[in-house]
Amino acid sequence: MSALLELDRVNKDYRIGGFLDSSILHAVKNVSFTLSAEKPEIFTIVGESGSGKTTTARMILGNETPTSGTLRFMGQDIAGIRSRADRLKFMAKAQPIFQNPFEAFNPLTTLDYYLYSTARRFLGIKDRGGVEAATDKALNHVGLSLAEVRGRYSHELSGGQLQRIAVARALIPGPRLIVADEPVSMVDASLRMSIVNLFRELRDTLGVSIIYITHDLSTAYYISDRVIIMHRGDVVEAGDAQSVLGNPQHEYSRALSGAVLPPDPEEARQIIERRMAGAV
Amino acid sequence: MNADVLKVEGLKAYYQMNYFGVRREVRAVDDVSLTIRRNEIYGIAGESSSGKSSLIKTIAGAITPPLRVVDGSVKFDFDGRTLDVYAEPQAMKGARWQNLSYIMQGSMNVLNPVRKVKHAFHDFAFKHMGLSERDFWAKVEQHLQRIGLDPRVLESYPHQLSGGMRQRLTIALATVCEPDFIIADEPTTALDVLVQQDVLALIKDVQRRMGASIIFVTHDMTVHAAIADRIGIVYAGRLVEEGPTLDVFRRPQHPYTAHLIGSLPRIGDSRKRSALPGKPPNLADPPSGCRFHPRCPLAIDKCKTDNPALLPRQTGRVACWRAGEVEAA
Amino acid sequence: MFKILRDLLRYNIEFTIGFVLTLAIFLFALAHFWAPLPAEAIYLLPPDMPPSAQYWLGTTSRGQDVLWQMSAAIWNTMLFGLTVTILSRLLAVAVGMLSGYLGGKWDQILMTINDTMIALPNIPILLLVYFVMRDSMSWPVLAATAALLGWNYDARLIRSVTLSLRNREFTRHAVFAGMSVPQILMRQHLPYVMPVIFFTAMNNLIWAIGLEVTLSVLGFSDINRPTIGGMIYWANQHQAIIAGIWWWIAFPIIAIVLLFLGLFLLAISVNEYIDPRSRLSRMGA
Amino acid sequence: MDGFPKYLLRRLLQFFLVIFLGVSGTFFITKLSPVDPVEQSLSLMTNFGATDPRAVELMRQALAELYGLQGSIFEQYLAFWGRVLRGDFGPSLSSFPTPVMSLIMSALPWTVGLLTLALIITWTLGNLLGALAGYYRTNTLLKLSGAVVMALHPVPAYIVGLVLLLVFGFIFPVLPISGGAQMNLQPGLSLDYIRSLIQHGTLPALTLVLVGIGSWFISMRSLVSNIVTDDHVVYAELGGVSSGKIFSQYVARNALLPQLTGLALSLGSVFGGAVITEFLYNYPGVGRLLIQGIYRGDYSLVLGVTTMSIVAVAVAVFIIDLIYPLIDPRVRLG
Amino acid sequence: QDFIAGIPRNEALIIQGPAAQNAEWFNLWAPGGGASNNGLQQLTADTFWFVNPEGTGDAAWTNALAADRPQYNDDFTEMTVPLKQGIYWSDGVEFTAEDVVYTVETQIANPGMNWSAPFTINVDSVEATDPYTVVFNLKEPNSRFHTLFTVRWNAAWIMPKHVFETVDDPLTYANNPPVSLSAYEMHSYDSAGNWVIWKLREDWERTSIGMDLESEPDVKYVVYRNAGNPDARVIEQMNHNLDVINDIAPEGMFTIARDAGENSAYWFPGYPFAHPDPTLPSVLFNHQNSKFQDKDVRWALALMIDIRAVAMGSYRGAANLAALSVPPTGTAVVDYYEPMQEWLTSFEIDTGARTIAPYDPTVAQQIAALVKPQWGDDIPDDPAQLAAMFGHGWWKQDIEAANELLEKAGLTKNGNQWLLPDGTPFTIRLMVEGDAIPTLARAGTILAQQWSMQGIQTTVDVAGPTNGQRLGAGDFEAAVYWTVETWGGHPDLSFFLESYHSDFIVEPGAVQPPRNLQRWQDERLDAIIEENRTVSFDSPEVVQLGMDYLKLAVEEMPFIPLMAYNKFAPFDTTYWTGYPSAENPYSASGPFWSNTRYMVVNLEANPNAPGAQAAQ
Ligand SMILES: Nc1ncnc2c1ncn2[C@@H]1O[C@H](COP(=O)(O)OP(=O)(O)OP(=O)(O)O)[C@@H](O)[C@H]1O
Ligand SMILES: Nc1ncnc2c1ncn2[C@@H]1O[C@H](COP(=O)(O)OP(=O)(O)OP(=O)(O)O)[C@@H](O)[C@H]1O
Ligand SMILES: [Mg+2]
Ligand SMILES: [Mg+2]
Ligand code: NI
Repeated sequence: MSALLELDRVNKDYRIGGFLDSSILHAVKNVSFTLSAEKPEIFTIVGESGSGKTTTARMILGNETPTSGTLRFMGQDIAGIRSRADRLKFMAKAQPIFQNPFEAFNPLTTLDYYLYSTARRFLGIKDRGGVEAATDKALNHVGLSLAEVRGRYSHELSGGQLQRIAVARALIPGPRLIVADEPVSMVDASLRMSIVNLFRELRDTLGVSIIYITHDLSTAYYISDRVIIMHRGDVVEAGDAQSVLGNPQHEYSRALSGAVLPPDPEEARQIIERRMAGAV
Repeated sequence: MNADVLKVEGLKAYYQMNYFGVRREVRAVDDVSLTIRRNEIYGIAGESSSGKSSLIKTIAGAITPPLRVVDGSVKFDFDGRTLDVYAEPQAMKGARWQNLSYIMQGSMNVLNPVRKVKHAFHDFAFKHMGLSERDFWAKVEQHLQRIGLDPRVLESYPHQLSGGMRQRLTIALATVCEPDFIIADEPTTALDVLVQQDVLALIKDVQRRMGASIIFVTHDMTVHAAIADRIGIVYAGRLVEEGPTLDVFRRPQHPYTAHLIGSLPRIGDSRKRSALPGKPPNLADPPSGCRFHPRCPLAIDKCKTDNPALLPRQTGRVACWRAGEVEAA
Repeated sequence: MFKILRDLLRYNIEFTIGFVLTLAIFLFALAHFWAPLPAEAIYLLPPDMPPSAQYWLGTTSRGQDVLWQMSAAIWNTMLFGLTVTILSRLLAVAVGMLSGYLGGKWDQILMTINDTMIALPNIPILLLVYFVMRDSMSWPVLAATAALLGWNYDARLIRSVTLSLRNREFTRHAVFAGMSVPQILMRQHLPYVMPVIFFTAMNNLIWAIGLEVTLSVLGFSDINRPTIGGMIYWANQHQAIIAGIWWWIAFPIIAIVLLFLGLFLLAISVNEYIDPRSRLSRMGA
Repeated sequence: MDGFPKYLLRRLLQFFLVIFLGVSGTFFITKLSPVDPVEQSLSLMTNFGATDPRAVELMRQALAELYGLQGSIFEQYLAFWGRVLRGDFGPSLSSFPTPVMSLIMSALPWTVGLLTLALIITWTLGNLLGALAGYYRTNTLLKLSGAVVMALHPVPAYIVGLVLLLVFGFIFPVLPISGGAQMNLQPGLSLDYIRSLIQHGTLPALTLVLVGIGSWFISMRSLVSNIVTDDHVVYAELGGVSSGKIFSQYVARNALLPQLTGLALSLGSVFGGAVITEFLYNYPGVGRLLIQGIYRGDYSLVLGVTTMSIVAVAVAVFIIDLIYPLIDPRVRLG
Repeated sequence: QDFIAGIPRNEALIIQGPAAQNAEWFNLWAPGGGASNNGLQQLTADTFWFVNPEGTGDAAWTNALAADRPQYNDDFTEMTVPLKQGIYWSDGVEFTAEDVVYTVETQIANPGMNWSAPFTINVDSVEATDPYTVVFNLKEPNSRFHTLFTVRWNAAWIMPKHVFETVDDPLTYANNPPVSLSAYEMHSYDSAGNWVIWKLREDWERTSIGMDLESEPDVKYVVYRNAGNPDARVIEQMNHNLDVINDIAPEGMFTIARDAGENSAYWFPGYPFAHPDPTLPSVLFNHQNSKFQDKDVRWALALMIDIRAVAMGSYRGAANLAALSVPPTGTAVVDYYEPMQEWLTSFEIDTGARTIAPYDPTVAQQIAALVKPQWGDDIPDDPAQLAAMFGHGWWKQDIEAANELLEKAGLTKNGNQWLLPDGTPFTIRLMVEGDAIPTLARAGTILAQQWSMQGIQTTVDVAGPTNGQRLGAGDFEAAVYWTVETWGGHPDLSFFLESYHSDFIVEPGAVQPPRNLQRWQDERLDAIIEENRTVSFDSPEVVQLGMDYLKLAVEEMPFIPLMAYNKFAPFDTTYWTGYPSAENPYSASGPFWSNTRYMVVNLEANPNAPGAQAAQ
């Protein structure tokens, strides 16, 4: 079995503080996991704020180099990608989706520019017609069409639409992996579902693997194949979604899933009441 | 003493833009009426961009151009004193923090980044408390401790604190004067679940102890489920449903509410949930009739032309021609 | 473009005033091409005439019509000032944006050069360059030299804007959309840098005009070319202020002030127009 | 080594590099200049007197030897650094053999005193007015004073100075218009002397203030108008914090921080003197010295002054970079 | 409050001085750039003889330290100087021949000192045959050796042996405070270089200038102050804070005359006010530039000039025109200008098409007519008086003749553009100094305009501080500058002419010794110079040789003489009266000139001065 993505004891340290009070922060500690190339899956990373999720994602995308350990994407060491050509080759296969759809598009640039640019650069299409066809095809995957997007600016569309355009853009080069860092935290429940459902569809129809980063355990449970739970840089628990989230073992995982508010007023209220009695 | 602290009547607040020849009017708050009782937590839910923040800003009197109140009134009743937010700006100014405090959306960024946290407390609260410096700080420290913050945070700069701590601090800041009314916009969004729970517990606790009323906004239905006594559902600038939390969750009357509740996933249940079809309405050019009709599975012809009024129903109110015909999914 | 201009004129009073002022002065300066006498001609009119119906702004002690002198002087000075401003903006933008975006080694190298330029005292360097160049010190060369000295602080400002843009999500998104560095800088970041450019351009223009005047006052100017500094130089040579020939100096200064106010109003209103923050808030999301 | 020491080392390296490049650049420009100090001295000596051509040639040789200007440009360059590192700029060529350092040292107090004072006043006033105008946008008085400042901004320093000279020296002759202090007054801490210093400094300082205030005003105003829409300001307004307090503690204070860098830079450039103002008011400062040096081809002097100025600016930037994190808690060194 | 702390205003004469860069430096014999022009050389230094640049005949000559005129042996290899007795340094030491010997020997021993080079070249030995006699043995014959010790502007000043003897290196010795050999000594100075105050010596009678005075000078203090830019100077004088201005623009002078006329004095009591320096602003042609090698071209350029416009533009008409190549001042007027009028009037040139007599003796009247509307009564009608004010005459503008001359020289006209024989356009870059000599820059722009209008495109090039350098190195095409300076008070032209010898002309690019900046070379000129060397300074032949030179210069037009360098130097009479004037030219007026000392000791306190009564 060949690996699509392989993390081998990856560490990332940051130096923080200023003048006199500098110290080392271990943002990611010894993280290892492997995504298979044969079987696309939705691989979810959950964990509290500051637990190293984003840092891990950034290392996978090659935006950050690990302090130690290796990350391999389709057999290639990600940290070793230097030249622009190699980088482009890598980016064609691994694409990100960002947290805040409004932030991910420059408000002063038309949305189609991102799509065209991607098509031109990664597919090497030169003529306008080809570019538009490729773009339209990708947009169709996410339930949109070029006609709806052409010439428009980010503030003219809803967050959900924007997020779908972002996904469509990521799909254009035909990636094997999409890294989505909290793609739904800013949107309402209904939109959240539409995006998450889209991921599912991508996995099933296009065979794209997805690394889904979130602190929303309910959606994680809803779509994940596998889950890892991070806590202060460590992976405290890993496994298939049903068992990890449904029946957490590690103390922290339990706390986390215990804190998930259920969409039911009576249950939720009880949790809060308990909390009030306990901690506060 | 009046049982209602807040009375909002026929409130219309539009973003009116007339810039470089482009005229736009975004009807973010369109004819909203509601009342809030003493000692009650009222949650407002709705789609992204449906006008929740605009509504709450308008209620707080925190509007800046281009947002403008076009019609309607917002009246508070503090200790029998009626205060019209837009008719009496001066009195309103005096009541701030004394009777009414506000937790803004994105409260991580509301503290002055270059001053220590303690100055914010002094600036906002000192003059309302009528205490000596010493007693004031004693009171503040006591308050911080009660909500689980080390008084040493007063000596920190905002950026030295984590997001959760800053969120708590703004809650502390908003509650230290023990106001009658607290307005909060997305007080827990972007916090991780553990912290979120803490904060919610804190809000509930504070409210209960002070007997204050709270109106708050979030798109996260589980948060409403956890602390709201009543919730109002906003769709496209309008209040479409309102009622006790439990009733709304269990027996939503409006198809949009029903969908909202129905789409919530839950651990241990991975049945497929569908998203709302269609596009969110454009508030600059909202659909005619019932604004939800283009996306509504139950829409009938009447919905396209006639705007349903928000009418009392059982325990709450709902604005739908086919109210009651929805089944909670 | 034309529509934007029309809208700006119609809906923004500041822009309108600025536009009218600038345009008026521009047309006035342009008029020197149709002047009745060549701008360099001297002693063809009676000297020292106060403003009158015949000579609206009076005549100089050199027998020139102040009106037409000014017209040519403003033209030449603006040409100089704008050349300096545009060249130095190009430098500042290029260095500031590259430095901020590329970071690391590049940033260090560029900022070291930048700081060196900041530390160089302008006037002595210019005078020395003037000496070195002698006859070949034409105004474009002087403008180029001034531009070389006048971009550095602004490059720092631009760098700090770019630095903050570098970590914005849309920048990372652009990278993954395969955009090249020039594409990202020009299309994604430049609009945000624009307000800084506009603003510093104003100050730079004034600085350049001031430099021209300073050099002239110190006796370093091409006296064959009428400029604002040149007018002051000659007025000075004729002790015009003491001798009571105030119109020789007062009118050019008033013109410069008006021009500046016009440009300033233009800059702030155009700034508002292109500043994404204010435009978005005005246009609505 | 890493963290702060590493940062410090890197910054220090840059600091020295800046000085090295700046001074070297100036050195070579001066060497390219056609003004030859020997010829300048020679023409001073022969202008009105003996001009026997043979004698002139002899004098030329003697002076060249005296001034130590022999050797290749590179040798001179090395010798120059050798001296500078010992804190010595060598003898002045136009005031041979007086050391350049002592010429600078006698001019420096004047310039630094005048300019520092003027700069601080300018900076304070410009920022205050700019901040007020940015915050209270509708106040008529502020609009008016803003208009005055803006109208003054493009007026060349020379004109402002000349007008002041005319008004306060001639039309209402209340202030001295030339020099640094009253003639024949013993320098010292006496009341008379200090009063005289103030009287003589008033017009030059006023010129500098009037000319300089505009750019601070503009930049402060724009900084403030950006900050007033920041969340923390809006929040303080909603919190009923008094508008005076918001202005001073929430708006002006935050906007001032970036202006500090500008202040530091300007403080550094104080060492270069204010050429036009000193020239106009005959103020015995570094600017005047520098211009004289340039005119007379006294490159030792020119290099001395520019080196001082370059070092001062570099030091100022260095210091502000180091202490900025202390002033602005948001910034961390990395 | 006193204007000057602790010094009564009515005892002090305030003179415009330069800013001293190196204020602590008082060594007049080393190139220290100190306060030498701030009174040091004017008021404390002394040497053998003085020539009053304004004087004529014997009256122009003063024996200062020397008891008599210079005495040469027959072949001019030895000069004997008898010294006055009873002269003392301000520290009480007597001045003797030993000081002179020391001065010469020390400077020879220290190359780099100000007069070291000329001493080294000329002096074989110097001895004091007795305390009051010095004998110079020269290395080769030199009939003008004494001029080294003859002050026009300055000269070799005598060093105080007893002071310098004790120092290690006379080149690096600051000589602060200086001992004085003249009537004033240092009182105080500004270390910032803005002023120096000198006070009258107690023993002022024991100086060469003092012993000739009938009574104690009224001026007790002389203040040299740097009074700022020209506008400030005018203001300061009108505020009575500056008695003597050295030089301002004509307009500044007119302003003073207009606003403060009742308490100021000038060289002429009214227009044209100015004092002519014995220097001669001219248009210099670089003779090493092929454009200007043909005298017809030079003459053509001269004939294209309308000198009236030049006079109006540069000096507002207040110019003293010069058709001859010596400044029309002092004795040159009686020795050269007046006698040569006839020759000038009959002088003819061949334009190639015809001969013309270009001289126009009525130019003074024409200029007078131009300025009469403005100055009215100031302008006399008497031609002799007009000649004193505006000069004698100049070349009449004659475009036609100029064109003929250019054609004769092989140039052709294409439209309104002259082409050189090689077909390229005839253009001129006319270099001016600019700021320091503003009137010449003004003249330059008018000349440029006139030539340009006639089809020779001329641009003015402001050289600023590089002017001297560029003139010296021949790095110019044409320039407006003074290339001729004279004693003013003596007809001998060796002052500048000596260096015009072709022996001294250097290759293009190399530095030409001062004076012959145009690098004019002519065998006839060399002959005149060589002959002049052999006749004695005071011989009547000197004038004859001078005229030969002047005629040659007219014929060749190696440079176009324009006018005297007129200086506008107004005096404030509030405190002092009796300033030198055209009526009573007992001294030159430039306060930088050493002759100023004669003015200082001769001024009288104005009895009507504020505070004067109280003091009495
Ligand atoms: N560039 C950096 N420099 C220093 N510290 C950093 C940097 N980036 C991240 N960190 C720190 O590393 C830790 C892990 O951060 P990371 O962003 O990976 O967390 P996260 O799990 O994504 O949190 P969140 O849910 O808040 O997004 C945090 O403590 C963060 O402050
Ligand atoms: N400053 C503004 N100018 C113009 N339109 C605005 C502005 N702010 C908000 N809007 C528009 O008003 C409508 C309501 O926005 P509002 O922020 O109230 O929504 P919300 O329900 O709070 O959404 P979210 O859940 O995303 O916070 C939206 O269509 C939005 O685009
Ligand atoms: Mg993250
Ligand atoms: Mg909101
Ligand atoms: Ni959330």
